[in-house]
Amino acid sequence: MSQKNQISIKVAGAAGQGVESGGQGLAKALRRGGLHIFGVSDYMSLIKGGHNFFQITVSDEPVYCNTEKIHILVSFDPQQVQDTVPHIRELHEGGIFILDEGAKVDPAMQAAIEEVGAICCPMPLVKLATEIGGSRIMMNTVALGAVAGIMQLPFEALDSVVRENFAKKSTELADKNSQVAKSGYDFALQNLVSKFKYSVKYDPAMGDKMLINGNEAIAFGSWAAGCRFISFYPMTPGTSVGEWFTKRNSKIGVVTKHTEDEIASICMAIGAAQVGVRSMTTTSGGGFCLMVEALGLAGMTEVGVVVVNAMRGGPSTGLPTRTEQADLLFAIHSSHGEFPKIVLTPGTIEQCYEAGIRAHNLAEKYQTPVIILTDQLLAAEVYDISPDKFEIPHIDRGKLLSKEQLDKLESNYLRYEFSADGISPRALQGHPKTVHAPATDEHDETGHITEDAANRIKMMDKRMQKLETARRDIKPPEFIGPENADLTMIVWGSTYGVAYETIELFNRNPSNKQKINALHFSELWPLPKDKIQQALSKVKFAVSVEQNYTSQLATLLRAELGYEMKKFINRYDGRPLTAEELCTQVQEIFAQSLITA
Amino acid sequence: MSQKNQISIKVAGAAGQGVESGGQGLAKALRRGGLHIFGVSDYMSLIKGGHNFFQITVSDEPVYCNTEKIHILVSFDPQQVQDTVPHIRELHEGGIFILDEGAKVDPAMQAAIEEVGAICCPMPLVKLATEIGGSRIMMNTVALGAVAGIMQLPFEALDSVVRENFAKKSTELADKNSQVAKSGYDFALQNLVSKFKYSVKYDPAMGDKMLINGNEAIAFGSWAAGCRFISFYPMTPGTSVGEWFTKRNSKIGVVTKHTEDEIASICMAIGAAQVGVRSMTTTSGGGFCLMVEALGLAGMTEVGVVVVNAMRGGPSTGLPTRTEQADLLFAIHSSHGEFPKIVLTPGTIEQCYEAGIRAHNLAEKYQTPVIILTDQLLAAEVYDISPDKFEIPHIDRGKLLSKEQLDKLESNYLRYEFSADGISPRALQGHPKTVHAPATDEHDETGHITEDAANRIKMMDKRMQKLETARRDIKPPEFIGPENADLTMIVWGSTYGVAYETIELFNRNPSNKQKINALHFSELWPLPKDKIQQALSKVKFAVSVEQNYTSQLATLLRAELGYEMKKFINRYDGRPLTAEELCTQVQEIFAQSLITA
Amino acid sequence: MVITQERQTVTAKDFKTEQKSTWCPGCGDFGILSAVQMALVNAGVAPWQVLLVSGIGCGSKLPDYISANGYMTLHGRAVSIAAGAHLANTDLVTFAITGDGDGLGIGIGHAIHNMRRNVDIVHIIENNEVYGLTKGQYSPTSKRGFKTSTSPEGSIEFSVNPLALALTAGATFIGRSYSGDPKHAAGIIQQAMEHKGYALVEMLQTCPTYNKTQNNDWYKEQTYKIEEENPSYDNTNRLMAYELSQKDDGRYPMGVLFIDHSRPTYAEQVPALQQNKAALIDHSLDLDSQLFEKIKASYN
Amino acid sequence: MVITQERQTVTAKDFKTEQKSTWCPGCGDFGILSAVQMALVNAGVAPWQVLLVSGIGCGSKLPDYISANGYMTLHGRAVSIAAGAHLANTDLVTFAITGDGDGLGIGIGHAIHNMRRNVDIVHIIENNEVYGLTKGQYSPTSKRGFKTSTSPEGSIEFSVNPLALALTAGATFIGRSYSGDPKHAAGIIQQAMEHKGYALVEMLQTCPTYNKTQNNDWYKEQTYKIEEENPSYDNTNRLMAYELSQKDDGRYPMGVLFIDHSRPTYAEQVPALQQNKAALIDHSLDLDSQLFEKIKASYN
Ligand SMILES: Cc1ncc(C[n+]2csc(CCOP(=O)(O)OP(=O)(O)O)c2C)c(N)n1
Ligand SMILES: Cc1ncc(C[n+]2csc(CCOP(=O)(O)OP(=O)(O)O)c2C)c(N)n1
Ligand code: SF4
Ligand code: SF4
Ligand SMILES: [Mg+2]
Ligand SMILES: [Mg+2]
Repeated sequence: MSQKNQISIKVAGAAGQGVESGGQGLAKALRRGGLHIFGVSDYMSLIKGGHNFFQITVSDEPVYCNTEKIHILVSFDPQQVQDTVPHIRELHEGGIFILDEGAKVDPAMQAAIEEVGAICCPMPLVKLATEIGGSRIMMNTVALGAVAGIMQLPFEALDSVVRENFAKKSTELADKNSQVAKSGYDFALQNLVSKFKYSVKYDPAMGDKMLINGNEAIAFGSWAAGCRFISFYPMTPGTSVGEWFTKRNSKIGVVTKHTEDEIASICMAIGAAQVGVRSMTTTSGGGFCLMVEALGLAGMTEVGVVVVNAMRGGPSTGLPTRTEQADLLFAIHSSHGEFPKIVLTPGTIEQCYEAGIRAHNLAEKYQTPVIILTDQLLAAEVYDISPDKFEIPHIDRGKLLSKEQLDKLESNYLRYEFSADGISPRALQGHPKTVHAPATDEHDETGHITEDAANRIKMMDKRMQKLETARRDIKPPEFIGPENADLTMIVWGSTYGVAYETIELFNRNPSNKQKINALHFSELWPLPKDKIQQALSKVKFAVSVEQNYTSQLATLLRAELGYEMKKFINRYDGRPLTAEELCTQVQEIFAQSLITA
Repeated sequence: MSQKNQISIKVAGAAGQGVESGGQGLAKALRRGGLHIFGVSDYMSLIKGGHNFFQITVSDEPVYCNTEKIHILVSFDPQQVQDTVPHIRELHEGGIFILDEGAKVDPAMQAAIEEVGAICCPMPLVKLATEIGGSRIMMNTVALGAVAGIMQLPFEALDSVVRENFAKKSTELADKNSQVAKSGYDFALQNLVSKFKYSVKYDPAMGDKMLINGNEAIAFGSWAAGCRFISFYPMTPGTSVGEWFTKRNSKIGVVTKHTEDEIASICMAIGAAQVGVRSMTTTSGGGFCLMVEALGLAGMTEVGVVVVNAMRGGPSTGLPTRTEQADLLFAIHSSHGEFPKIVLTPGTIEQCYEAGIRAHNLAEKYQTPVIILTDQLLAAEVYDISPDKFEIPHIDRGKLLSKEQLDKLESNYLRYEFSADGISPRALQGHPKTVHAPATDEHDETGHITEDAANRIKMMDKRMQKLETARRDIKPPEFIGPENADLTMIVWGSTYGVAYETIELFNRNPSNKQKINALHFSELWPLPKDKIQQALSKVKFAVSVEQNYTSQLATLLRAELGYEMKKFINRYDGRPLTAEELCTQVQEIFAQSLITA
Repeated sequence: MVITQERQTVTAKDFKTEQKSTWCPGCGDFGILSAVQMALVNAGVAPWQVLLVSGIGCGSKLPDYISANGYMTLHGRAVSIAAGAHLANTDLVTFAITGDGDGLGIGIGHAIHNMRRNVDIVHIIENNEVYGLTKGQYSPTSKRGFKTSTSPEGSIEFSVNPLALALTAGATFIGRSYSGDPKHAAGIIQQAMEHKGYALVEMLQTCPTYNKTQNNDWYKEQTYKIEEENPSYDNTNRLMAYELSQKDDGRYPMGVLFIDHSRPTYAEQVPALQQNKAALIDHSLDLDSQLFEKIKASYN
Repeated sequence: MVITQERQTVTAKDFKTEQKSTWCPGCGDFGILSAVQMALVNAGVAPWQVLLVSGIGCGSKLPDYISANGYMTLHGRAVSIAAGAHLANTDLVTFAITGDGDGLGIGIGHAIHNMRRNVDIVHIIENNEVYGLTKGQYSPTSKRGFKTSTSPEGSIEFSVNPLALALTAGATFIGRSYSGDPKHAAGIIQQAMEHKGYALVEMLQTCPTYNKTQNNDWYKEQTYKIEEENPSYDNTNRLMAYELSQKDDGRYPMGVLFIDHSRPTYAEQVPALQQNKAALIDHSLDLDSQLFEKIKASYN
């Protein structure tokens, strides 16, 4: 089995120049042409200017993360092309660098180009845009056309996307952009294709696929699972979960509220959940901090609310638009005192969709807050998945009593009735037989405040018992790659993708005698200890791989299972780990022959 | 070495009846008479009514916690004496129950009295109060006089306290109360002493001692260490730290601010600390939740601020006036992202005073937030300590540059200069040569915002290096009791006292062949791992003893050192652990002969 | 509130509970409790049709002492929680019950923002001008110079003016009454309930324990009914209302200070609730599979 | 502010920095930045004598683009942090610089409470009526109907009225200017600096990226100088000020809307700062050993 055949394309420019939309469009087009694709944008915490890029990796096999080196580099920005020097360095020998003919290539760029043996292809981006499209901003479309040409993508694939994107605005604009795209496409066929020595096989029969990012998938899953209320306060990268709902607002019948702050967001969601509507909020670290007091409210009064914390570089404001996995232990231990919490850590788009569903089912089943931990990378990444991966969910409302059951109710309703599994039958306020008033003070079975010591112990036992009951419900970690391997990367959340590609890269390399795999956690709290022990028992040499400084999952497994990792790999500069760097580090570990095979 | 000779007195009544002040007064008087004493009140979360009590344990040896059984019970409350039934059950055989002659002893009480073989002593509390004092509320003073009489305390000791307490109001009131106290005293000498078979030896030469509670000690230490700014929002049991300052306000030259909420409290304190004033805030769990975002601000911009979190029963509002140790892991992992934090967990009054000092020194030395974790028990308990235990502190401001040094400054000042120990020389804003503007975004050495990856890594390393540097500065745990023992209780914070008394109770009991001790942590983060390992290496059989549900220190030691406890003892009903119950549990552990001696 | 449910014939008995109160003897909260009860009885709203969301404080224990749906939540957050509950179930007559520290100190932001949204709830502020449950610290409404454990030399802050603030923030009903006059209080509360939009009711409250001077006699002196002193007062006139709220003769006008019928409520304007006018809680959870497929297709 | 330090002769150059701005071309924040700079130069306050505390938002990056003491903190908390810094060092001329979401949304409570305390700082609200840094959601000052990613069908909230709110809360100086007129803006800011007490300055700000309609031409249309349109306006008259703030002809009066010299500042009244009038930072840390022993003795 030889290495994956893949081509990597980077579209670079300043914020506000359509790098993101352009990249997304190109991704969609190549996908429709019949390629597997992975794409994600890299942007700075500013609105215009600066230096952003969108990278796409395509292949005839599924792709789950970007490569370090690229084959095609496009600069949207005739002004700041020099910012592209670091990207030029990423070009493969024979890679192509597309820029406007008007952009001047300074010595530094020239040097970089020669150094890597790339091919510099200035072309009339602006000229074609203005002459054919009548507007210089269409140079993006010209460039995309050119890339499509170089990639020998059937033009229809690109055309369909371009037309769709601009049809919303006006058919005229759609036509113009289509023509402009064609002009770039034709230019490339005539002048560039011949120079480009790389290629991938298109599979025209690929059929429908979705390109949807992690946050959209979480929102989609939540809605499908019956979430009808979301209150949130904008915070990158959590905002897009909320915006998925607001965009569709009335169509999908969801009450969406942009509140005055995160405290109001979670409190409104808890209020809505308390009266029986599936509710959620979304935020990032700083906003999550402001929510932890209310998590205790939900825990104590046993209200199921869903909180999405999309992690970014911390601490404090940190690196607002970059990725990190540094909130795990905070999330698990968040809020004062002790109460059950459930923490989900999806790592793939499919898992994000499922996490949306699971979160709302678990929240109602265990009547306690559920936290979905995602991060900037997963929030923004897209890759092709088949639509049938998103199934119509089963909705489980747990021990919720129906109106009919309540009508038949004989005795007084006890909101916090003691029970073996710790879960009390739940009735909503608004029915004549269920009048009750829960308190955040310690309370008795009715919900009334009491300081009685014996009751306190029983209530604590009841609430904490839910954690034990839920433990059996939590998904165990899953192996990526071969079941048996000489080395196992222990990962959680968004690093699923890079772990997958690292395994491919390493195991397919014939010069590597050993095999590696990974153990990925997509649900993390409460830990299903037995099942984890089983999985870990298959691990020969455990290497913790985390996008943080302190190896938080490793700490958690040591704390809860006394499990020791052999090696630790960490990245905390806000940039996603790459398969190449992991491969190198894994090879080093083998080289140091730390592993007694 | 025989068991400790101690007498326990419980003063009971409704909130607002002076149970607290009465108990405190009695404690002071017995102390001045020449006894060692421990006292703490137990109260409900309400302002008037309900059922509160103050318990005192006296001895000719130091005492660090109350006993389960009592020798004298006083009821201040002719109405609700029946609430005292559970306390009657706590009386020793031959113990005395003092109540007003007008109070009717119902069958339940009678039964309880006979059951335990106590002596019921109705006396003219109200009558003497009204006849001699001219006011029924002085019945408290009569009762205190009676107890003093039974205890054969030299009257002067009581008289001095009574006069001091009322002198503030008026000398007339002081005289009246003095007379009233005497009347109760004499009544007891004539009618009660003879019936009371217990006694302790007074040491008239004992000299001056302080009766000061944990929160007062933290505040006192902080002020002594130069804290000049405290902003806080009232929350039991953290409030009294702030009120220590407000009460003395101008006298001690401290700016005190009762803010609109906890977010403002910590933010004001951080603002004050940023410009160079030693600052702190105080709160309890719910308020601490609201502070965690700002902890990240302090961590990221490297501002030393001191936060007192006085723990109470959680989660959420929980048991507002009761004790718990359930915020340890939350405090250590609080706020998103990763940055250095220091967590102190004093267990004695002396350690509280020192924690106040240490916190402010460490905060400035490491330029990072310091959390003092205390709890309701430690906040409210008093026992006699000699004044020279509170020494004039050494103030260490770390790498703070003086005006003189700044005047001489050659190069541009770098607020976040990289350094081996992670600590940058600190200059205050307000000097012509130190103009700078720190950001909570990731920043370079000057403080300016940057997303550069290389700088990010160096800055994270610098900040986290401070944790390693501080690790060497943190106090290792200390053994209570004999160095060598068959069983060691692993404790932290306020359980110092009960651990101490448990060891006394167990080791002094001739029928116990084994010896026990305890290992107490008064500073917990960052863990001084080597020193802890050393200490733990001396431990034969470790029993985790915590005032919480999930054994959080045990979890932490497993997470950080892979250390495993053999047994776990937890109490989470908001009531303090007792030496008697711990002794029993320890004996059971030995009985199950789990320990291969 | 827009009261959607059928009125019931209820009596005080229906709201009685065994739970024994922990309030101090003579506390004004007793008066407020009976006023709330009276208002519900008079409005014909049954225990199961109402939701009393409270914060934390002495007065916030009110829902524990009445047999009615309640939710005793967090200090400062009752308004947000009530707003969420209201949007999720517009059929429940929803109250936010807070203290002065609770509603005007830590919680002032939520109050202001929900006022300008005109969220259709009744917000009762039990204003004893002190922090009761934490044993007597000064509050945002305490008078300048008020001596407490956190202001031993007297408060140096200018106090919040709840009525002026509510007016400025955009509350569409602003009333004031007093714990010592439960009948009047009940009347104001009922009007607040019948009002469509955010209704703020400032309930002057005695705290015999920590605010001794402002006892019932004092309040009898200091309070007056607006309609009695200025019959010509027009409570639909914003500027007039502001002027009245600014009078600093130290006296408290009582009654309906301001009322505005012109603004729609928040719920009325929420797109999802316009599509389907039923309470959100009654919307089906079932998935519209066509829509589901359509959304999926949009990602192709 | 009570400006305690000696005025310096400074020029714009003293405030220049290399740091390159990340604001969009044409952003109103550039105008506000130069206005602040101008005001400092004109007031003779040097970079090391000032402290610019900001929150988080586009406009809150201002301290990064000027060579002066600053502190870029948290979203919504700049006012509290500035207040703490001010009380600890009253010699620094302290600003709180916030956006409209920052200062009037999440941070409104801190603003109100510090206004009524009359904390002696200058609070500049950069009001672009939108959330800029998070890519354009509606803000508390957005007009009803404003379409954004969180209000695709138009905002259904009534917006905050910053001036009326500040007036009601107790700010003792209330000014308004506009990013497109840096000279005027600098004048207002300087007056705010020279004012003793909480000075709120609402800076109308263009956001060409997310609030396109309210561009410079639009503002030139919609704004006017108070003194020009009503020369008889008395900005010491609270009711007059309120009335002006309530005019809803959609136009923005600019200038000093209100000023009150009667109230003492908070710092002036703090007991510890009355005892020792020096800035707290200059109080000695050394222990008064007599007092120390006295306190110990009180526990005997
Ligand atoms: C976040 C938080 N901070 C502080 C407290 C402590 N606390 C409980 S009640 C209260 C204030 C009580 O004053 P008020 O709101 O006026 O109500 P009252 O007791 O006077 O009725 C405070 C500060 C808390 N429960 N939660
Ligand atoms: C606690 C918290 N919540 C949310 C955010 C995300 N955030 C950054 S700036 C901003 C609002 C920006 O709007 P505004 O305050 O008006 O400033 P502008 O960008 O318009 O200048 C938000 C919500 C944050 N940084 N912190
Ligand atoms: S403290 Fe005041 S408000 Fe609280 S119960 Fe007692 S009297 Fe009522
Ligand atoms: S988004 Fe608006 S406010 Fe932010 S920098 Fe751009 S123009 Fe300025
Ligand atoms: Mg109050
Ligand atoms: Mg804005």
